[in-house]
Amino acid sequence: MRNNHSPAKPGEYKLIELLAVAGAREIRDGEVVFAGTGLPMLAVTLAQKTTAPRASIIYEAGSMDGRPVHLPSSVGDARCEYRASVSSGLLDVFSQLQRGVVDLAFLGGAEIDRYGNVNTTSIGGDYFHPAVRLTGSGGNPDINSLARRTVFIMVQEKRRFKEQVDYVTSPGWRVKKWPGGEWVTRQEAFGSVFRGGPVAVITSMAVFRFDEETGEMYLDTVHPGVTIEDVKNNVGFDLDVSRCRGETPPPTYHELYLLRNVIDPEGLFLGN
Amino acid sequence: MRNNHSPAKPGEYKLIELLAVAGAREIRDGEVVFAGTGLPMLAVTLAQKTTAPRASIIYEAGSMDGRPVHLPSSVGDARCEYRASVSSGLLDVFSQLQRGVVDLAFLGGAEIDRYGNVNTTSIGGDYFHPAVRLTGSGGNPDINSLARRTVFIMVQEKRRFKEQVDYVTSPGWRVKKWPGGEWVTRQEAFGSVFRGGPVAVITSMAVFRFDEETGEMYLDTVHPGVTIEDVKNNVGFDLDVSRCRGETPPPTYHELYLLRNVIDPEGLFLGN
Amino acid sequence: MAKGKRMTIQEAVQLINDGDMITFSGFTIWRRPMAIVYEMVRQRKKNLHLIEVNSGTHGEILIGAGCVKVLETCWIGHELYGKVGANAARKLKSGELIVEDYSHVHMIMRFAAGAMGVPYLPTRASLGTDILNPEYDALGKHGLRDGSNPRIPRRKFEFLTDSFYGEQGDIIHVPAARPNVCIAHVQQVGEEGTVRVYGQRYSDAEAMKAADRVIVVAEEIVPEEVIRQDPTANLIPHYLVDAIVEQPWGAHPTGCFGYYEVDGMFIRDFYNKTRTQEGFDAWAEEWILKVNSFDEYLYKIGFRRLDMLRANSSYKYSTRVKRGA
Amino acid sequence: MAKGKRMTIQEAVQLINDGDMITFSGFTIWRRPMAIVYEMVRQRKKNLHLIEVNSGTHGEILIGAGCVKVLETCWIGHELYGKVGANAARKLKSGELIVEDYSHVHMIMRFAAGAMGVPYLPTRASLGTDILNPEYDALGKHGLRDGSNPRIPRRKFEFLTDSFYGEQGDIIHVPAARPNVCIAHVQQVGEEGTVRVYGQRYSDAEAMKAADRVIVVAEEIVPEEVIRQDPTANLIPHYLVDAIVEQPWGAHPTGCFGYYEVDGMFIRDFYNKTRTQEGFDAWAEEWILKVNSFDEYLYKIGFRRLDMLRANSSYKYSTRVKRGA
Repeated sequence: MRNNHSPAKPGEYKLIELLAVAGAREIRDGEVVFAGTGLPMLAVTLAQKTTAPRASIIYEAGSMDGRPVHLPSSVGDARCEYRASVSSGLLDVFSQLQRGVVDLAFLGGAEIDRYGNVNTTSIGGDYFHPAVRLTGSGGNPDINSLARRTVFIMVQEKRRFKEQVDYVTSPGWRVKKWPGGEWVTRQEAFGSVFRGGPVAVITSMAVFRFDEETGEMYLDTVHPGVTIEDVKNNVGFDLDVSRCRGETPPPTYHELYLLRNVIDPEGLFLGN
Repeated sequence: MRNNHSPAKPGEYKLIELLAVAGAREIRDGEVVFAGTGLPMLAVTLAQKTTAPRASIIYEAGSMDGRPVHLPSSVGDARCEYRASVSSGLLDVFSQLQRGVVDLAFLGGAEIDRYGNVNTTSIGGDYFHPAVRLTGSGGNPDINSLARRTVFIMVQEKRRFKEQVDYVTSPGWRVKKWPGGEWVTRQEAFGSVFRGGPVAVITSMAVFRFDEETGEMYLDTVHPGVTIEDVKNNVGFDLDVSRCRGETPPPTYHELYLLRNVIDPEGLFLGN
Repeated sequence: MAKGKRMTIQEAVQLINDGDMITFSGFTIWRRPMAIVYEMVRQRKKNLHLIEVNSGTHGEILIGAGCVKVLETCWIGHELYGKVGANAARKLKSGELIVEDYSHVHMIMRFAAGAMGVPYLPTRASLGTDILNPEYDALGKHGLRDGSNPRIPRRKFEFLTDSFYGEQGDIIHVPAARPNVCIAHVQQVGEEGTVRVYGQRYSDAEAMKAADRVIVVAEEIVPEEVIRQDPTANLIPHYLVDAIVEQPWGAHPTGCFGYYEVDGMFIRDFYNKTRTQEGFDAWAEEWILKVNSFDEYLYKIGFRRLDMLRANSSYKYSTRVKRGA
Repeated sequence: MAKGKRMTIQEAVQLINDGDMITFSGFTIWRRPMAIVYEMVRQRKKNLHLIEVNSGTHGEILIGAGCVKVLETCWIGHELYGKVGANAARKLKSGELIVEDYSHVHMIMRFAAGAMGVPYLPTRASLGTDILNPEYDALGKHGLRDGSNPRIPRRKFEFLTDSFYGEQGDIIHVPAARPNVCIAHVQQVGEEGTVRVYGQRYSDAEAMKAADRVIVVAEEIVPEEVIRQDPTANLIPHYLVDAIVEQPWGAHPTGCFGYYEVDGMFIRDFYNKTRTQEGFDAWAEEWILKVNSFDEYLYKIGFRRLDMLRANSSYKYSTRVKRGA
């Protein structure tokens, strides 16, 4: 299994393993990646051990290009700093982000709309009296604003893929320009400092991308065993499926070996 | 000599020793002092070994409350950091200064006017084609702007004590408010963040202070052996001498012992 | 020298006044001053205004206990061990808590502005988000931006454009954070107050420097002459520190680089039990109010569990604690 | 990994283009990248725009050699060993050099802005001084603020007021420093480029982070795996560094914490001999142009003198060098 680069078959891998592999494939060698806890760590570490050995990872608590031997449970974890190039603090890493050092970011979200606007703040009711209050933004909008490309990793549910999210925590390709609130393109909102934006959404069912002209989400690949119809049924807006390229490539045996035996042998995120 | 606290007689001390002692007496125990190279170091170190053991010193290159065993030759010197509380860099110490941490500053100058405006930039000609170009501001105006009290230490010469300095490098009690250039009080220029300003000028002949109402310089004490007339002859503007309190107290034998044998035994600033 | 700074947890908490604006060391569930937080609940602090880059278990405890009126932050939760701040959510919905949302960059820049002694800093982060929506200015909605409290800025944001480089697009000014008190848990403090932090320093320097008063709880108080042997490794000079307290394990259940691991089981238990006010009250009764001191709390946690959390001296984290599923 | 970063001094200097905006590590006469500076003179760089918090002996050499068109800084001199920057003064008066004066805080905030990726930062420093006098905007006077050079801001300052806290008094915005290249001399760099600085770090972090390209000369190139054993002691991550060069004594005659002392005699001699252009030319002929490499320069200085400058390993400075009168 260790050196077998052929694709695994359905049933031989878990969903989370497929997602980690899909995430890893977004990373180009030598890139600086800003990532949060969980799946992004699996994705980046896997990429470093396969196709992107020279990718560096920044964690928002202050570590740069750590080389953990035990998977961190949080970006604040001491494990992040193991053999890091530098370990400092938030002001350092977020200043680097704002300076333009970061190529790619991995982020999560509770809700997303067709333009890639993401909500991690509150759902239902009104903002001051929400039905569900979430954690708040964290670094999600900052990282997504200031990196060159962002990949969101999310659970696929109809209630999460909405025509309009209840609160725009993190900006997509069409946003409101405050304080006026008029809708503008992301390029207009960011002006000269526009660097890019969401390029992919990797979910439990599929991989989505965004039209370069309109900024609208479209279906790129469906995960093995999932149909286009399944996906449409789990999206709350009219989804462009015309460009679907087929199946999301499954993990190889080698990738599964690395994930299970090298990267997360404790089953911290992969489970047992 | 070591424990003899009686005053030394003229001829038993050098001018620079008198200045160091006069400087030391401006420091109150527990204060945070921002000081540059040379005489200020002598003054602060002497104060720490006599009346202000809990005074802390910040050097602008980044060291905080160092306890040098060998006198530094510059604020960038490794000696500054010996047994420091923290050693970091410019952004840290200047941010602390701006935040309001610094009680007292010691600074120098090439020219000064009656309101305590100081020039260390250029003399004669016009600004773009000066007769004499000096080092530029360094941290002088920043430290003087943002500390609660500033003491200037200077050479006394008529050409240096001018009605108006050729270039205001460091702000006194009446300044120009830019970009308009109208003369205002220091209090007006700094508004809510006004913290104080120059409180004393210690020169080779005398100690000067500033009227709290008008901000004008007046003669406080003359050094032993110097007459009021001598001072007036070396000041280029009409000087208020009516409040002169008499002689600058000379060093004690104990202070001289400390300066010569403990603080600067190499004669770095005291000479041999 | 400066012996007066050393005090007990009880004395240190007496330096905190009802109504104070408070910030903390640490990050989410790492290096939070829990010993002080528990004592704040025991001393029944009221109407606190928490301002933090991000919050975590410590914030949830103070909020659940009714000590907090305002929370300004970008995040509250327990990382892997509890996905939202359930006490904050409950009290927001009930109207007992005002939550002001900023983004992570906004908050770190607010603290940097406070530490630098300027009223604001500029940033480009989080344009196009509802964080900037003027309708969602919580302190403004509650009439708290009238200038009567000098620590609450009159606006949530200001929008400008660049005139230096001709850059298009808005610049956001975020107001300085100016807390009364920073409560920090660190690994070491010298007898005079010099602070040393090991591992990631999060936003500790900015938090301590932005605050008017600084209370430092350390795993160890060490000789000042020893901590000064390597001043480049120190974070905060002694003259910025007002009170020092020695309390080993004082950040439990949050983690402390080089000393101990996050106690994930403890935090998950807190999260599961305190999603209702009744649940919180029972939990607080058991773990705070019925426990007279932090030492008693540690005794209740027990040696076996604490020792399992203890960090390996090379790795700087525990290699013995059970993580994962 | 990243082996391509390692190069010779000659190769590193080829990364610097005529007309580039350049900044440096260090402070006045400490930890300046002298080996690179000498080679820049040998390669006859032209029309450089130096932007530094403060300048020193290195700046005087580049200016004396006619490499520099613009100097933006708060200070130039040699500390105890030469009280002004005589080459800068001479070329300012002759009109060959444009000097733009800012204060120390202005300059460090300009670099902080560059490092933080914002076009400006606010400050309150140096109100009421001629530094703010619009008549004394040197780049403006020379027609260089027309926006044609994207690295030169369109204004020297901007004046604003605070709308958050109702603070009276002007706030000054200073424009970000955005150099093409930072040339740094440090004690250690890892094989991949991770930078470690010992002792005071001056404005090194801001200088390196504000620049688009970073050239690092180190006393020692060390194994990346060793430098990563204590990442909290490191200053700059490898991915920000473009070129690394190993050159022991490479900061001579400036000082290098833990390695060697300032060579005050050498600097005083430079100052005394280079107050005229003829004097400078003769000095440069002797110490730069007739010397083919930095190793040859060290040989010319001689072992005895260098060894006297060598730092005591505990004190971090030389206890054998003769200082004082």
